[in-house]
Amino acid sequence: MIALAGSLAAAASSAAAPTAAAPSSLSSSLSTSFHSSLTSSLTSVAASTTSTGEAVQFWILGTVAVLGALGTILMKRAVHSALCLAGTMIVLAVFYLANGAYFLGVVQVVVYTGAIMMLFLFVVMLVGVTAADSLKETIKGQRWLAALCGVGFGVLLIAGIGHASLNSFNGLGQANAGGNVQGLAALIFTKYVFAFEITGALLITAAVGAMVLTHRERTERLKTQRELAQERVRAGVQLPPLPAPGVYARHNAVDIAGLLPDGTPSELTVNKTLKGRGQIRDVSNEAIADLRALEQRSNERLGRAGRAGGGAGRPGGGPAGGSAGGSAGGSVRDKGEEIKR
Amino acid sequence: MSFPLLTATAALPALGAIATAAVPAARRTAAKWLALLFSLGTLALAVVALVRFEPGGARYQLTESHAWIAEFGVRYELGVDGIGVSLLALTALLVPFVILAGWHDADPLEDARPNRRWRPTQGFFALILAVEAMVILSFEATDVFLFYILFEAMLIPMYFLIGGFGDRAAPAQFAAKAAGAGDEAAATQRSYAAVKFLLYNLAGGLIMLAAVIGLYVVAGTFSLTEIAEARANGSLSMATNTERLLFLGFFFAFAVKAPLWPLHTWLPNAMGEATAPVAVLITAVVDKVGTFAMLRFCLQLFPEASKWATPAILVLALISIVYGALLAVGQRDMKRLIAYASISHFGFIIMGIFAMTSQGQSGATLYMINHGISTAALMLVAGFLISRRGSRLIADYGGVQKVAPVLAGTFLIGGLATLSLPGLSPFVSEFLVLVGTFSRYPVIGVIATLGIVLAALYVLVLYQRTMTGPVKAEIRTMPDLRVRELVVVAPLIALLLFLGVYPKPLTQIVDPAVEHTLSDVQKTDPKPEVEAAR
Amino acid sequence: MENLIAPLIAAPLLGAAVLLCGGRRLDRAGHWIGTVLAGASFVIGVLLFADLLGRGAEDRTLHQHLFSWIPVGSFRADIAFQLDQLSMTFVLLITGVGTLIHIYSIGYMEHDERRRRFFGYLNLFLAAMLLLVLADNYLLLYMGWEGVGLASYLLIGFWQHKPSAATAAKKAFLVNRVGDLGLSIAIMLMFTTFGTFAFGPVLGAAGDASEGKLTAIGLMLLLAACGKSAQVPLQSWLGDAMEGPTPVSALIHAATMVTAGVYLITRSGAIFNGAPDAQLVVVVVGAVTLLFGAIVGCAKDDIKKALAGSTMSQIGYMILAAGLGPIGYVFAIMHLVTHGFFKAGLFLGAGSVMHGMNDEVDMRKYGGLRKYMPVTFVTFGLGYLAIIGFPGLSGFFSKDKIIEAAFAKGGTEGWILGGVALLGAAITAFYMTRVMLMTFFGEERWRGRETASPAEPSAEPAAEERGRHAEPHPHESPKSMTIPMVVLAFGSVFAGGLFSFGDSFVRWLEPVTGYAHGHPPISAAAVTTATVVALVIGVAVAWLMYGRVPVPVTAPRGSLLTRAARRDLLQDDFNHVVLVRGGEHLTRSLVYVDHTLVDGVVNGTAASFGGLSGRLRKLQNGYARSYAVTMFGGTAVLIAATLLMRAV
Amino acid sequence: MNPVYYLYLASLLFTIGAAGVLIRRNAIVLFMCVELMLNACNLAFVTFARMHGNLDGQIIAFFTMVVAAAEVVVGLAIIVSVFRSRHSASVDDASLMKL
Repeated sequence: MIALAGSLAAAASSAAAPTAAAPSSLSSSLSTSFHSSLTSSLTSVAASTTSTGEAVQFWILGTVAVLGALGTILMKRAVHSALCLAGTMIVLAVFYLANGAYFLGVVQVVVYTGAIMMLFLFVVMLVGVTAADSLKETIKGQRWLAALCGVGFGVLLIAGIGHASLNSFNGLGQANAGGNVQGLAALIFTKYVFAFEITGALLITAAVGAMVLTHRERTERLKTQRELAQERVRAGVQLPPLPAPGVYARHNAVDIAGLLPDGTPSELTVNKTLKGRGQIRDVSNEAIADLRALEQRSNERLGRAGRAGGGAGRPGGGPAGGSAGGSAGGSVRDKGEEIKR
Repeated sequence: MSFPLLTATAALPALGAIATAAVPAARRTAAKWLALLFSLGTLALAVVALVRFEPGGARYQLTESHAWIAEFGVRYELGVDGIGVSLLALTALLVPFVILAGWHDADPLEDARPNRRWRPTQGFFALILAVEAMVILSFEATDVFLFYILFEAMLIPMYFLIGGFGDRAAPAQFAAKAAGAGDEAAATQRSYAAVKFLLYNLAGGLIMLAAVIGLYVVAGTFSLTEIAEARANGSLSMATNTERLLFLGFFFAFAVKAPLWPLHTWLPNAMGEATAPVAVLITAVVDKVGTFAMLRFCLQLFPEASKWATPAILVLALISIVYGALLAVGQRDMKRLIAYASISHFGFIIMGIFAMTSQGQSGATLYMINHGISTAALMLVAGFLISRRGSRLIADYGGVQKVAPVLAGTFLIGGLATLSLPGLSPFVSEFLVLVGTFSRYPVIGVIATLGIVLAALYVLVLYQRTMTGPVKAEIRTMPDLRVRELVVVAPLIALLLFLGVYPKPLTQIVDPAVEHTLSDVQKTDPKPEVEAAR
Repeated sequence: MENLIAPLIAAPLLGAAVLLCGGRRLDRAGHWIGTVLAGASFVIGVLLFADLLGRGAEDRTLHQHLFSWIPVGSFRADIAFQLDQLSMTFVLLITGVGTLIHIYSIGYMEHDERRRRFFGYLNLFLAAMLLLVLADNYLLLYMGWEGVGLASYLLIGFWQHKPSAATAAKKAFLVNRVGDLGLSIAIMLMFTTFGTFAFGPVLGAAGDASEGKLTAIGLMLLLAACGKSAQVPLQSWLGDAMEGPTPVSALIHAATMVTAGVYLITRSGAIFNGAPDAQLVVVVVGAVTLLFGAIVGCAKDDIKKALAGSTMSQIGYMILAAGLGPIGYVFAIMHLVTHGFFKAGLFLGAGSVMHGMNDEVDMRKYGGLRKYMPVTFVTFGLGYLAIIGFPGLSGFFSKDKIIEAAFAKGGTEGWILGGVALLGAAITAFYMTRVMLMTFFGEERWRGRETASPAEPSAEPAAEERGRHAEPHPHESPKSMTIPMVVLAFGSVFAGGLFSFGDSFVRWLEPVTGYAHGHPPISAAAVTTATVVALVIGVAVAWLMYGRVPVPVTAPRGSLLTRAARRDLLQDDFNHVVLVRGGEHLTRSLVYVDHTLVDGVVNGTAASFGGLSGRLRKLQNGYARSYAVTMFGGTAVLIAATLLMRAV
Repeated sequence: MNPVYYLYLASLLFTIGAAGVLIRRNAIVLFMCVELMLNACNLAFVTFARMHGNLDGQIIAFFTMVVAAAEVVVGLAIIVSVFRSRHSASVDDASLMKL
């Protein structure tokens, strides 16, 4: 519902925008460097009225920001959400710049989009990048209540802003006269010095806190190599190295299971991950087919007609051996089919 | 500036509480002595206050006044009139006995694991002193807000005293039941009683808080003296309904504390489950704050509403008297019996207050004091008895006077005081209350007199069942009163006798205060018929 | 001399204090301390009496004001004493008989290990009783009034290990409390009517008060008197009170305390004089009790209970006389005094018999004892003759006057009252003769019998040491017991004559109580003759029933009236069914109501809050998002509210 | 264009963020939504700064960023440790707050 309302609003605003829209250097500043946009908008942003260029920029980027926000909350995978959010944040950085907060704009890009979002992505990776959330709601009535509250809240907020008399605009011309960074610095180190100090302390505390929270105390002695080895033997799992993949010398790719003497592929020879992904190729049937073709050709050459399905790879084998080979070949095929299924 | 005597009377026990609580775990006995010392010091200060108080002087004496929460006009204002100072003295008097009587009540059990942090004894005595400090200060407070805070705050130590310390299991040879499951059930009962006490009183206090705020809105100050003065000279008038609502808000809290029927049911539980000294603290000291506050706050602040509510309150008081006495007759647990007797007596006190005659109110004030002493005597002796056998059930006793004549004798005197035998001090007050009520409301006075007969019934039945008859096998080796116990009981009995024959020192102090109160409500004693005819 | 009044009370009070607080150290000397202090009190009384005699008739009132007791507003009660002729009479009776009974008790209680305490209680009683009669206001009188009640309670229940004694003591105190209710209401009424309750102002101003108020006061005083003096309907305790040691029965439940009601009514004569309706009720109560006690006395086999019935009946005479107004007050007091002598003598005699009979109280197990205890026989016999009104002895003079005064009431009432009094005299003669015959004459029914069988528990626990189940060996009592009996016998014989000699008693009391000579419709001589005839009839019938034929050891079933009389005319059963059972049911149901209803409402409130919280608790589902919704909604509401406020 | 539109945008973003907090279960996404809300606030602050012609609003926004950084650090640490013990990043799994 919210998403609907949001997109509707965005659509409406973008529909209304074209009257004022005109391509300008500002819109291109998005793709070019921040610096150029910064210098070009210095005068216009500081004024109490906004330029047409800013309006165009607002409507276009605003739409992007809203879509990014919606993406953040609607994407199934956390990593997608993070990327959408990063987009919104960059848009916001541009808006900061447009509003004369040059320092904040840069900080937004460097710190937020650069550092914090990376942190998010890092944690997402840690938790499992491929895991997709189910968007099915489990708490009864939660979604309805959320929608109701969200719409109500948004409407009220917008109504409140619309209701407020916000017509006087002073602009930042005067405040930014000595440079935005200098102006902020003057305030931070005078009026807000205590708050600044305290946020410093807060950051330190947060850093320490994060370390404490994620640190795992070792509760037992580190095991020696010998102990590990003994454990392994006791557990009775595969002691020697695992068999290599590949079938004789015909295939040596890691995605092909080696064949056991009876022609069945061995699970041990392939990587679990590949198996989980379903990327293992089974070549046992192919090999048997090749053998059969080879045998047939040699039979034809030697004039031994009427003998189909001879013992593959067993030159000099008798008819009994040949039939045995054929039946063995059939069983291998079955096995192969089984594996494929 | 003169020495702040009143503050000192409250500060000393408060200091004592802190000091006692700070005593290390191993030095239990030192904590006891420290608590006793502090309570005796408080008593000495109270006596000084009593001496320095001039009966004929200003209404409030020994006053102190300091700004406290200036934003709301809350002041730390103290002062005592005759009623306040005598109740102060009562409190200061009773607490040393309570401490002495509870000397071993909070000793850690022998089989308990030694633990350096665990200090029940220190806690017990510190809590008692804390209660004393708050009660004393509430008798002195002339600022409504200050009083309210104390009125509520004293619930906290009382809660822990009731919930944390119960009757001890008796020595094995006297034990009525095997320990174990019984202990656990007792603990459950006790915490139920404590919670009930707390919630009941908090509910009352909450309503009072609303009324206190309302009073501030109406009067613009919390100072009792200022409001009373403004009411008297007419510069502060309240709408009738406002006054009535405020009055009810105050009265409800006091009626819970007092306790008045039908708000009484917490008292039997609390007194039954608490140890005898704590029960004495409840009924003889803490509950007096309720009746005292009716006299000081309800009547002074809301004279018209008080008069308006008088008939209803008198009827409730009358029900309390008869109902409490009848229920006392029907009890099987001696502590609960005493509790119901107390309910009956509180009915008398409230009746005396609202009879609006000088006899009634003087009688009520004396009643508070005498009831404190007599109940203390009876309850403490009952406690000694219970500590010997480990049972509160009347049926578990019989023939005690044969094995422990001194105990039985003191018990009888306590009982006789409870039934208001002439010659013992409760008679004086009870008769004054009855006369005071009778002279204005004859029918109510006559019915209330029934309480005399019922009191005799429950006291004598209790005495007969526990003390007389063949000696039960379980108590054949029960020891008589020990020296410490005798030291507790003997002065109380002496006081009962003395005040029964010569209550004049007390009436002299109380009388002027009562006259003031009566003039607040603009009531005069009815004239006798013959004099009126002349 | 007035300064001697306080010591009069103080002496026994001191004795009580010393003996009760003194502990076991005083066990050996305790009884002597008690007796000496009682004697001292008597000596002071005699001194004061001598002083009074030395004064003019109108000047014989002494006052002593000690201190102000309860001064509250207009309510003034003082510790102050008033000694006039009426009080003096009582003082002499109380201290005199009291001292004798102290002496008697030395021997009687010799084997009791708690004798010291017994004497303490006796002294306490003396002090309280003296306070009662010497008080100068009703409130102080009330203090004495309850004080004697307490002493009586302690003494009846002296053998507390016996459940019956403890119950009897409790019953006595409770019934007395009902009476005390009357006294306290009377005092309150006096306060609201007169503004005071001191004797002087109240009695002086009695005429100014309305008759309604006076009647109310009078009736309340009568209720008090009924309680203390065991008059119908509050008489039930007296019979049970015989559970106490016999000296107690003699002193408290015969000679002094039970007559306090008569004192109260006589003292308040001015009030009753102004309230004829109250007086009528008084005489009715007196007359009814007179017959009631006499009938009960006829049926009892327990010697002490028979005497108790007699006491009740005799006090009925006194109350009757006191209710007659000025024509009767003096005779009420005179009968009181003479009764004090002979009834105390009779009780002491009974005690002596029991002492010699291993504490057997059942007269059917006596018989022919005159040979074995001659002194007891003679003194008891003189007392017997006095009580039945044998011409020339004390009882004759006082009872005759009362009967005369009853006739003098005039009209139908006078005839009825006189008739009742005469009938009472006849019955008195009957039951006393019965007692006499069953105890001292006839076969020796105690031969070969165990005494104090378990069915009839021994009154005196000391019996255990004296051989409980052996056949009794009747013997005369020690000197300390017989001497008081002899002295009292002298009193029973001569007191009446002394008092009547030249109307000395009338003139002595007249200034206090007032006196009007009654004019009976028939001549005084005729009344006397009728009295004597009634006496003879009563004695004759008794002899026919108990003297001529042997007395069966086990009581025959008897007529309906006999059986009822044995059960105190069913009054106890009534009390039991209506008051005790009813009260039990009431308290039990009230306990239930308190638990379920009153406390139920409280706990129900708590439970409903608990239930509500249980519902609300479900909102606490633990899901952070759910809480967040609530928070978010709350914020929305807040914004809405802010906007609304701005809009308004 | 009136700069008030920035405020509208800010409130829209804030509401979207809040709705996200309410409907998503993944703690990481939830945190992102919180970040979104904080950013919306920052936009409003910056706009206010421009309206009032002083830099105080920017300072607040700056502080908000710092606090947000701190919060993210701690929050993510918590998520990681919860994930370690429960093998889930769903906030609904941590529902021990109920009675």
